[in-house]
Amino acid sequence: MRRVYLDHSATTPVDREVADLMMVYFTEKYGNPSSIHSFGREARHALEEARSQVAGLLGAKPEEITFTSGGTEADNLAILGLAEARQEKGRHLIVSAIEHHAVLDTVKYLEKAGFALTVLPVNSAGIVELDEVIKSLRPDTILVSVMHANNEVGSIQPVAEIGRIVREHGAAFHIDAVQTFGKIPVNVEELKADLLTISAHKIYGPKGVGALYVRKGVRISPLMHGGGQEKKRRSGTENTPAIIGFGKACELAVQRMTEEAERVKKLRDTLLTGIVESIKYVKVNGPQGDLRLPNNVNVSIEFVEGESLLLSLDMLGIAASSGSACTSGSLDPSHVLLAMGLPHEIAHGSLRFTLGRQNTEEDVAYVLEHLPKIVERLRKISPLYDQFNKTK
Amino acid sequence: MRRVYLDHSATTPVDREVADLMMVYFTEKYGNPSSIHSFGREARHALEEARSQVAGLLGAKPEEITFTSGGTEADNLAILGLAEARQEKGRHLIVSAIEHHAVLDTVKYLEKAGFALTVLPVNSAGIVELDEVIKSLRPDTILVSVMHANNEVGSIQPVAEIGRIVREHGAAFHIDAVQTFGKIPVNVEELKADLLTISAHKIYGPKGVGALYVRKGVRISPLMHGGGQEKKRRSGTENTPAIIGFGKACELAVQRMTEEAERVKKLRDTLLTGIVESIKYVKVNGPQGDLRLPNNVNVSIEFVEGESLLLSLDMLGIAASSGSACTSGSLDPSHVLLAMGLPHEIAHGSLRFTLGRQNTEEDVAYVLEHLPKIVERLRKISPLYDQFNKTK
Amino acid sequence: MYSQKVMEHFTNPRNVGEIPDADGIGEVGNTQCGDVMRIYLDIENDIIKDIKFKTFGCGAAVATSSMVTEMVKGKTIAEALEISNQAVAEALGGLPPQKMHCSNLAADAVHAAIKDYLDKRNKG
Amino acid sequence: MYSQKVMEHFTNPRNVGEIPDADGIGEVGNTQCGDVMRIYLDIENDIIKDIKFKTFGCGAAVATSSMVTEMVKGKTIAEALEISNQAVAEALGGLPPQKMHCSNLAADAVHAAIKDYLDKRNKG
Ligand SMILES: Cc1ncc(COP(=O)(O)O)c(C=O)c1O
Ligand SMILES: Cc1ncc(COP(=O)(O)O)c(C=O)c1O
Repeated sequence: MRRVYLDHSATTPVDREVADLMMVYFTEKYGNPSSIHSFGREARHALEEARSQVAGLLGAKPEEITFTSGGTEADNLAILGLAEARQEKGRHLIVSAIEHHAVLDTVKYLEKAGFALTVLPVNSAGIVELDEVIKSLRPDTILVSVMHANNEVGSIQPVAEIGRIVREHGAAFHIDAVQTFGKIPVNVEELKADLLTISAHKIYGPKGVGALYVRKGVRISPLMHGGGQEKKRRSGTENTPAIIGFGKACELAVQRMTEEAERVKKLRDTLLTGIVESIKYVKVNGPQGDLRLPNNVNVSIEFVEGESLLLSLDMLGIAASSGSACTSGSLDPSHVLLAMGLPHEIAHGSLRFTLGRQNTEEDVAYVLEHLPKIVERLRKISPLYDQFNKTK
Repeated sequence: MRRVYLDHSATTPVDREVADLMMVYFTEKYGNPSSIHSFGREARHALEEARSQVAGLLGAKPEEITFTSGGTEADNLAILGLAEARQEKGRHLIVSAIEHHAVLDTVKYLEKAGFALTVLPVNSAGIVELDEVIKSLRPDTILVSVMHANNEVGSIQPVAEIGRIVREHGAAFHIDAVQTFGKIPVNVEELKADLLTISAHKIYGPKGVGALYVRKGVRISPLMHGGGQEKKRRSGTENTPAIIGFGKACELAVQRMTEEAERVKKLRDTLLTGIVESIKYVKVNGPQGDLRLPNNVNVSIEFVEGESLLLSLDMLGIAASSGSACTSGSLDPSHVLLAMGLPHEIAHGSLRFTLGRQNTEEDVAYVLEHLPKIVERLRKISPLYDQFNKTK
Repeated sequence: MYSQKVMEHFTNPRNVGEIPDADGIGEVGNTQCGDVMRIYLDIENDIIKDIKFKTFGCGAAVATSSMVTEMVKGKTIAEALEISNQAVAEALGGLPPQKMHCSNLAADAVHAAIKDYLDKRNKG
Repeated sequence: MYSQKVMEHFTNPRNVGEIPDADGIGEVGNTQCGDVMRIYLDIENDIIKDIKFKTFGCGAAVATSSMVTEMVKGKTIAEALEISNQAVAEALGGLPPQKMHCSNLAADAVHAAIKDYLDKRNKG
């Protein structure tokens, strides 16, 4: 059966070049980079090269990069670490309503521990508005965290402008750039970031490694205690093969970025237009044009539920995702779609396709061939569609 | 140049079979195990198989295994997680003086946060004595953490006996088994563990993955917040390739354990005897015989300093390690050797060789050929040796 | 995630549709939690002669709906009232734990339809 | 970790040994922190005619000891007093940051030996 992977915002395959490089550090140059012998030194050398590589691509200095076990840990380190280090200065935090759970659940944890929290609303396109940021700032605000682009609807946030406002106010600014790095330019100076999260497995690097940029002079407390690796910011034997693979993946991603963005944008537009033209009662979620990630398609297909769409697509070998509650086991559908003002039943019918390097026009055509039939079948068994047809 | 790696307690090469398996999950079965499509399901399936594998080898149930980014994170999760969950019941912690920094620095962090801490002394062989444990227990003791075997001197602790005492008292018992798992039997029932840490890169698995066993019914708070993976105990996209590699590495390690222990024990004894017989003024650190890890040699070579020994060995391609302060950048030599009662200058001259799968008799012969010459050279330039010769 | 039997019922659901002038109609769930099941019954002499369903919801919701229609068709209403959500899940070879609460409501929908039938009869 | 120059001095240290009846002896460091350096001076007309050292310590400790002996040999004691630990580290092409504190004491040892010489002369 044909298999079409359209879930690149969930995770990506590791690039063959990256995997081959990692192999060397698994089986040959396997030393612990903290060891002083030659096995250790060759690992250390490659590790620091990777750090420089990542730093360079972000417009940062190598010593501003702390490697972590992924985007989730980097988000946690940024927020818990800064909150612990600055709690004497203030205990007010600001985040957007559409942050990833790695940010949202972390600030909620702090809220339970006694911090004050403001959650910024978004407009119907899934974008934070600047005056909301301005309104929310308080004298005791120590941290503002807004993602660069949303993982579900691909909405790109005005982080550079927010960064300017936050810096002027004197709070720290954290950006979760997991979904943008390697897809659109990410530069810590331009974005006025104090802290910035990236993750390897979203850019054809390995799972289990990410990085937190920490602006020189910004102090954070560590999450984990131990050997004092990563300048005491992140203890634990360094995951050299993964970090080196991450460095390579970053290099490749940025190299191919412009061309690849153009290419997938075309596929995205074909897919989106195709869906809207072939299926009635479809709502496009998220912004249009340049405010949207080049690889993201998110639609709500009315009167059908997301998981049943996914299962039907999966039976044809098509991998997509949904903000549907049913895929997560909670009762509520995507907090992102609800924050954008979608009613529950429409949020439940959301479908996300995220394109990537290996996707072709044939892949898109395959989806467009089958999706309308699936929707037709599911609507036939839907009591909501019935009701709609009777009352319209 | 010949290269002889004798630092297997620092890290190990990834077994070829393990690396090949991981490769499949990097480039082909790369789905996110939380996704419901076929790419996700095949990853989930393999991940849960690895969990069963690891659990089985520890005598645990699959749902008692939480995968982490390594031994350090598992130690932190055990201690911080239990302390947070049980702080209402009591705030007294007990650890041994020779724990790894991942344990020691974590309890010291908690001590600063207001917990009470008792650090158990060890005897001159580096072993915790039971009556010290009994004496230290208090009504408000919530956690006792003692490692299974020490990473520097290889001393195996009476954890089963300690476990019995701790359980009777009603506190939780954490065992850091990073250095024993795969080398000697580790069974959570026999050891009476409530929490137990293991790490993959010490047993020919990949860096960046470890596991915490959490006995059914024991509650711990998570370190990281987010997607709620690993039954909410450890958020973050699961590192499937590494976890699957870990499962395979565990399987291989336990399969080969008895035979390999016999083999390296012989090499160890040849090396240890050879050093003691060819070099004067050498002190063996740690216990002899069955109370010592089969692959560990640790000696203090008087009148010379550890790092200069390591550098000299390294120039001949021999990779070893030392508890010398100079290799860590702190002023104090190994906290383990000091806890065993060694004077500073002798602690500074410690040298650790840890044997592994690829080592041969030729490797040992190579060390025994060169080490005495190195020691002679360094003693010639040592003012301490001068002084000793003049005063003896 | 789902058993083969669940997937089979999801792919080829039995008894989809409506019954015009049904003797009993039951609806459970709501759009908030993402599952709505509607059951139509045709009852003669307290025996379920025909049953149809329409469901908006996830794979489990569709499969349990389909399954329950097979289980109760031809049964007396007394027998049908004894069939629990749990029994439907078991007949499908089990459901993932997170699906047991929100999506396993098909038996409830049948019970609601029977109640509707009884209410109407009592009134009428 | 170490520059080639450090490794070269560590491997082939210059001027290792003692000077019997030295004019000045200086010792710095202690076994607690793992570095002990002893410098022996042979001084004629305030010029360092000969210098020897013995060092217990890490690579940096040995290399800086060796380096400093090369740097001060033939110099006047005034000139030798102007050589700092920093200058020794620079002459070696730099040292890792954590080595700058505890292991980079060779110039101090020379200064101590000169002081010893001056003390003895003043007393004598
Ligand atoms: C926006 C965003 N932040 C954080 C994360 C978490 O990163 P990781 O999967 O590396 O833990 C993800 C992806 O899961 C994400 O999309
Ligand atoms: C006894 C012990 N505990 C914990 C650790 C930390 O494990 P990891 O390197 O996987 O973080 C190590 C090794 O570094 C160890 O030897």
